[in-house]
Amino acid sequence: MRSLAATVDGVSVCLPAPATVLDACRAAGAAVVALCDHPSLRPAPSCNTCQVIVNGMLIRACAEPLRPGAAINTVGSAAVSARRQSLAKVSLGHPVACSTCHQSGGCELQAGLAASAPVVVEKNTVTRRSLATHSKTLGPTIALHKELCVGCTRCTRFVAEVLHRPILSLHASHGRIANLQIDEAADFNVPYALALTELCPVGVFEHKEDRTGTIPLWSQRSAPSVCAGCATGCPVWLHGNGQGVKRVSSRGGAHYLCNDGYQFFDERGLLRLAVPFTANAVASWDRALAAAAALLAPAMNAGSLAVVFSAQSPTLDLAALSAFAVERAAVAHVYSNLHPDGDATPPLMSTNKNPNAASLIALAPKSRPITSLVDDIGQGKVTAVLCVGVESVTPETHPALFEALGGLTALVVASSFEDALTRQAMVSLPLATVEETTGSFVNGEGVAQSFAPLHSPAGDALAGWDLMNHLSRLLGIEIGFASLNDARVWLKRHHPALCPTQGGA
Amino acid sequence: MELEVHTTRLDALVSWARQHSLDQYPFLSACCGVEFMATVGHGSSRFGFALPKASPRQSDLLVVVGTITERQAPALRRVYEQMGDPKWVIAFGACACSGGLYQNYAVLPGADQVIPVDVYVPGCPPRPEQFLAALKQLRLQIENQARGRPPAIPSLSANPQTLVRIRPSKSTKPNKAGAKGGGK
Amino acid sequence: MTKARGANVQRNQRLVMDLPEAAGDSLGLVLGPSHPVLRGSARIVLEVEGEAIRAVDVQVGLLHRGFEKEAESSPYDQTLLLAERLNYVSPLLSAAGYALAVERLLGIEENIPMRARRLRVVVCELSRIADHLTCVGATALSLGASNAFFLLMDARARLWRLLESLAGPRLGSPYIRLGGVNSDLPDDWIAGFRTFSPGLRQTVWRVDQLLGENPMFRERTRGVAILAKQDVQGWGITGPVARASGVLCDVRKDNPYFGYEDFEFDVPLGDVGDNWDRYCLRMEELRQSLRIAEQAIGRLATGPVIVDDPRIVPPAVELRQTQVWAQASLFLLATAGPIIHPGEVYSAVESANGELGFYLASDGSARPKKCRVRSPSFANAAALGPLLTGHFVADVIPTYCLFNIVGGECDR
Amino acid sequence: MKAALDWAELEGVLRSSAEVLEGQGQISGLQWAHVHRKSWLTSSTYLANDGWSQFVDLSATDHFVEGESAKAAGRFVVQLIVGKGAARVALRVSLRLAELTLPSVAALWAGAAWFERELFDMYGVRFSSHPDLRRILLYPEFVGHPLRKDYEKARRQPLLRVGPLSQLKDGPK
Repeated sequence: MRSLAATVDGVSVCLPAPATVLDACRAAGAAVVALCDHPSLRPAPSCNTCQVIVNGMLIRACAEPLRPGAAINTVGSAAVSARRQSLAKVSLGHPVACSTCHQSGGCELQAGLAASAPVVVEKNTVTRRSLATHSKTLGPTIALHKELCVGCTRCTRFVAEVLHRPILSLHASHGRIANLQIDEAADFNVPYALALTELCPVGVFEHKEDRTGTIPLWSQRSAPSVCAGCATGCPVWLHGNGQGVKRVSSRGGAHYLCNDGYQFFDERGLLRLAVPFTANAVASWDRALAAAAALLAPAMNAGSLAVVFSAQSPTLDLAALSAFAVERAAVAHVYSNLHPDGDATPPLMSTNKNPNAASLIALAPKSRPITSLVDDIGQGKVTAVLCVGVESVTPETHPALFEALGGLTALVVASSFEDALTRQAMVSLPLATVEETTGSFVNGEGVAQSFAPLHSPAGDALAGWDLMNHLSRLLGIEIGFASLNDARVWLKRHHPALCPTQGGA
Repeated sequence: MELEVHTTRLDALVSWARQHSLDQYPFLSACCGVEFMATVGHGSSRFGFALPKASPRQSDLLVVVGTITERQAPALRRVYEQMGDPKWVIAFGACACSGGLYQNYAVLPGADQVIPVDVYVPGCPPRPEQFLAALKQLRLQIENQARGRPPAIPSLSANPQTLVRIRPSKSTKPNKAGAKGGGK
Repeated sequence: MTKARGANVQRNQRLVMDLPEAAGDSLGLVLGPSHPVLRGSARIVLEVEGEAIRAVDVQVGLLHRGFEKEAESSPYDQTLLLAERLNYVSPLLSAAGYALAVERLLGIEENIPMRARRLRVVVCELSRIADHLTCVGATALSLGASNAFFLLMDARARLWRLLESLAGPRLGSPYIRLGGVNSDLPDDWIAGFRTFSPGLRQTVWRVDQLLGENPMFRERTRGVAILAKQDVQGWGITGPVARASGVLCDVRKDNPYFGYEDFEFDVPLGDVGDNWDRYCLRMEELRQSLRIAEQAIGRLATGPVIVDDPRIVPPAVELRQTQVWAQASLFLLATAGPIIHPGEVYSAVESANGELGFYLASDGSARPKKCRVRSPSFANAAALGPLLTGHFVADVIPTYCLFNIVGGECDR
Repeated sequence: MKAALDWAELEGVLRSSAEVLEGQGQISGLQWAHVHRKSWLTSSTYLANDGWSQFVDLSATDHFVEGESAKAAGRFVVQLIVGKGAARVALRVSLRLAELTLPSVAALWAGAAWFERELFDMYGVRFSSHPDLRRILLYPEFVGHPLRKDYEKARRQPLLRVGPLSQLKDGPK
């Protein structure tokens, strides 16, 4: 791949080709706002807010391909005043209502105006316009705030290019493109409709489930993460205030998500398992782990222990389980739980609903489907089962399995949520979720992507590798996963392909 | 010479005596200490509070003035333990009440984490007048204790005397009472 | 209960003693932290033989409030509030030092309106006066001269009344803002100042008569805790203590800020470097500070009192109601705080105790990556221990007072 | 005229002992020079002999990459500021978490002793041949180094609380 070197206000940057001048400006951290440009859409320069000087010429950065050795000037007075004029033009008639607007703090126009202040709107006849109190609704999840529109055309291009349903259009009025027309009969309950909420730079489309609005800006936190909804593994940002995920937004990749992605981290109507239970009574970690070990040890020694891997677990959890069951204890019965295939909607959503199936296959190569556990229990080959991170196995989906599980001498379940499986278990151990731990997933294309915690684990929950380290020690096996670093070292030595290329595991 | 005889209950007499002879020991630690010194100028002795005592053993009112850090906490506790019974504590300033501005690893989130506190004086720092208000509040509590009443804190609205005017406003808007009285 | 008490006793035991090994007839003696002058923020562990001190361990940090950690998680403008509480005897000086550092980081020091600079000089010098009054007053009290103490405290109370009318609160008056000052002077403020300043001169003269002419005071301070000129710089000592030892250093002269170069004032110097010199120097600096403040009042420029820069100052109300950019700036300032481009700065001002430096590093976000305070009190306190060795126990507190170690600033 | 640091001379001094000046520059308020950990004492001695006798400050900044394990990637930049008259110069050195030690400069500037203790207290930087390296602002029972980015701001380590200690929560984690 060819790389392009350029300087932005004296700062040198190097980008892979092809790139635009705007990419170079962004890479250098220059305060250039581009309202109409969006990385996932074809350029349609209309807002002119990204003008910079290249080789003495004033150009629109979003539409100009970057040439090697270009000297870009973003702070020249010509560029600054041109950008100010364009910003003034697009913000003409935009409500002067930042203090009550839902988009405040995440608004690209707001950031641009503040960065290039003062942007004086001379002809502003609307001196004090507030937001409409009653917003229209599009579909079940989108609230529409038409008065915010600045005519950047991102939404119309998105519906045409990605949704292929021209249900939105823009019309010029009074010399300004900001008259958003909506096809009243159109159905907005379609996949990717929620992407409009992230695409719009000024918040014309509001995601009704966005709960960051109630969090003061100064206590908001964000963490880089990965969507665990399907095998595509879209990189996402999680936003919250330390108590759950309040909003999801895309992080690179396609620069938008599918509807399920935006809603993946919503409260799923599940109860969190926050403390260890033994026989449905709250126990301390020490007691619960001792009880689990006491239950599993006889079966392990007798060779009738079964371990269930889950394709929803992060790689390090699977690695710890693999180090215990496959490498050290050589457990004969290894099973895996995979979600069944579901709908796929291009361009992002995949049929494979397991975020980490690739790791599972690499770390537990001889595993069999969880359904075959029924026969093995029935034949008496398996008397004790350890499940880690197994989700969505319910009596409705697996009636035979639940019947069989009743005949076990020991069932130990580590899970993030309380479900039928944990209620059936003799010992249930709380597991931290994706938004609570550091870890990684390997997506359908075999790319390992790491995620970071947004907040600390709920209650006493532990990461899977940590839990397995304690449990295996009590079972007389040292897997050596004492710290995150140790776990990474193990993975790097045994399965380098599963390690994320940069950053941690 | 005429002899006057007053009768009262012993506990009321003791409470009265205690209320009017509180010897204070200020545990000064930070900014509030500088402001606390100014209370001397506001004539606290007219309420029976003499100049600060130099030793906790001779005092029965501990005034915690300023930020108490985790490192100071044992010293504060020790000073409190050295005081003779009965004893009372006033937490002077936001830091002594709750840690104030400093919600971090170093600062105790309020003096009441290590000693019992009777009266809390908010402010960063509080004004000297607020300390006088706190003293009056404490006296009320001592009296209530003696009478077996709960040491309830009366609400400010119910007892306007406890409100302290913070700052005389420059542009005085005529309020209702002022308009009535001022209109000749 | 008994068990818990036992645990406490054990903990307390550890608190009381890290005494030097007591040998022969020497005795361990602990001053503080609950002490009228140490004000809970320092603890001095002495090993004494009779009245003489054999070894000293000055323990600071009892008032460590995590300023730097707080500053790293607060917006730049809110840290101003914490900066005021660094040196709480002269809060406006610390705040001015912090504000100057942020302005230098933004590169807008030259844009600060002249009137704002003059007003800052006035309040900084008044704060310095408050600090010196407290320092000398506390020294006088520690040597038994409570009449001088009350005179000085009375002068300080009058001074605080002046500062109070500027912005509201008595102590920690939030008058300094990023980019200028909070508001212009109240109407009658200058008149108030003009009645205050002769009174202060009179007080300083009277206190000088009471203390300086008092043979006992002289005896108690002369030749005590001599800090040799050649040792000053190595200890990192600056400000009045350094100048009392004859080292010429004053940030106001060396690296002028707020337009200090426009004013005539002398930097007094001592020659011996004992407590007496330190006392005399503070008294002279009181007069010099008053001189600067009077000059600054006389040369107040006209114009705004805060810079017009939407990055740190909210735009005017009329703009906020009619212009989207103004409301956008206001919203981001109020919620996220000022966002400062990546960069670093080391900026120092002459505080009442010496060079108060701020090292700020920004990574382009709304929170500083690092906010380091170079506190003069901390460096001063470091030199105190070796200096006191060999002196009498009774000299510890006056020396501590004259070094003017302010807990908030020393421990941060 | 303010004094200024002679880069070439410092570079020469370092070269004579087979060391290099890793970087140099100027920020508002001071000049800075970045040296290798091994050159810390050489460069400090040069500065002290060159008349930079005014000790000003010793501090550190940690550059932890967010989302990564702090332990693996922790990098500290220690900064010593000294002065000559009105001029200030900073000597910087990068340290990795694994080798968080530096030789003490307290012999060159007596005041550095306490600042080194503070760095030890707040960041865990150890100074070899320091006369008295113990915590200074915090108490000996304190575990960890609070100014590091990976130390949660409100993680308190109480010495004392009312009531049985086991019932208390140590603040938000």
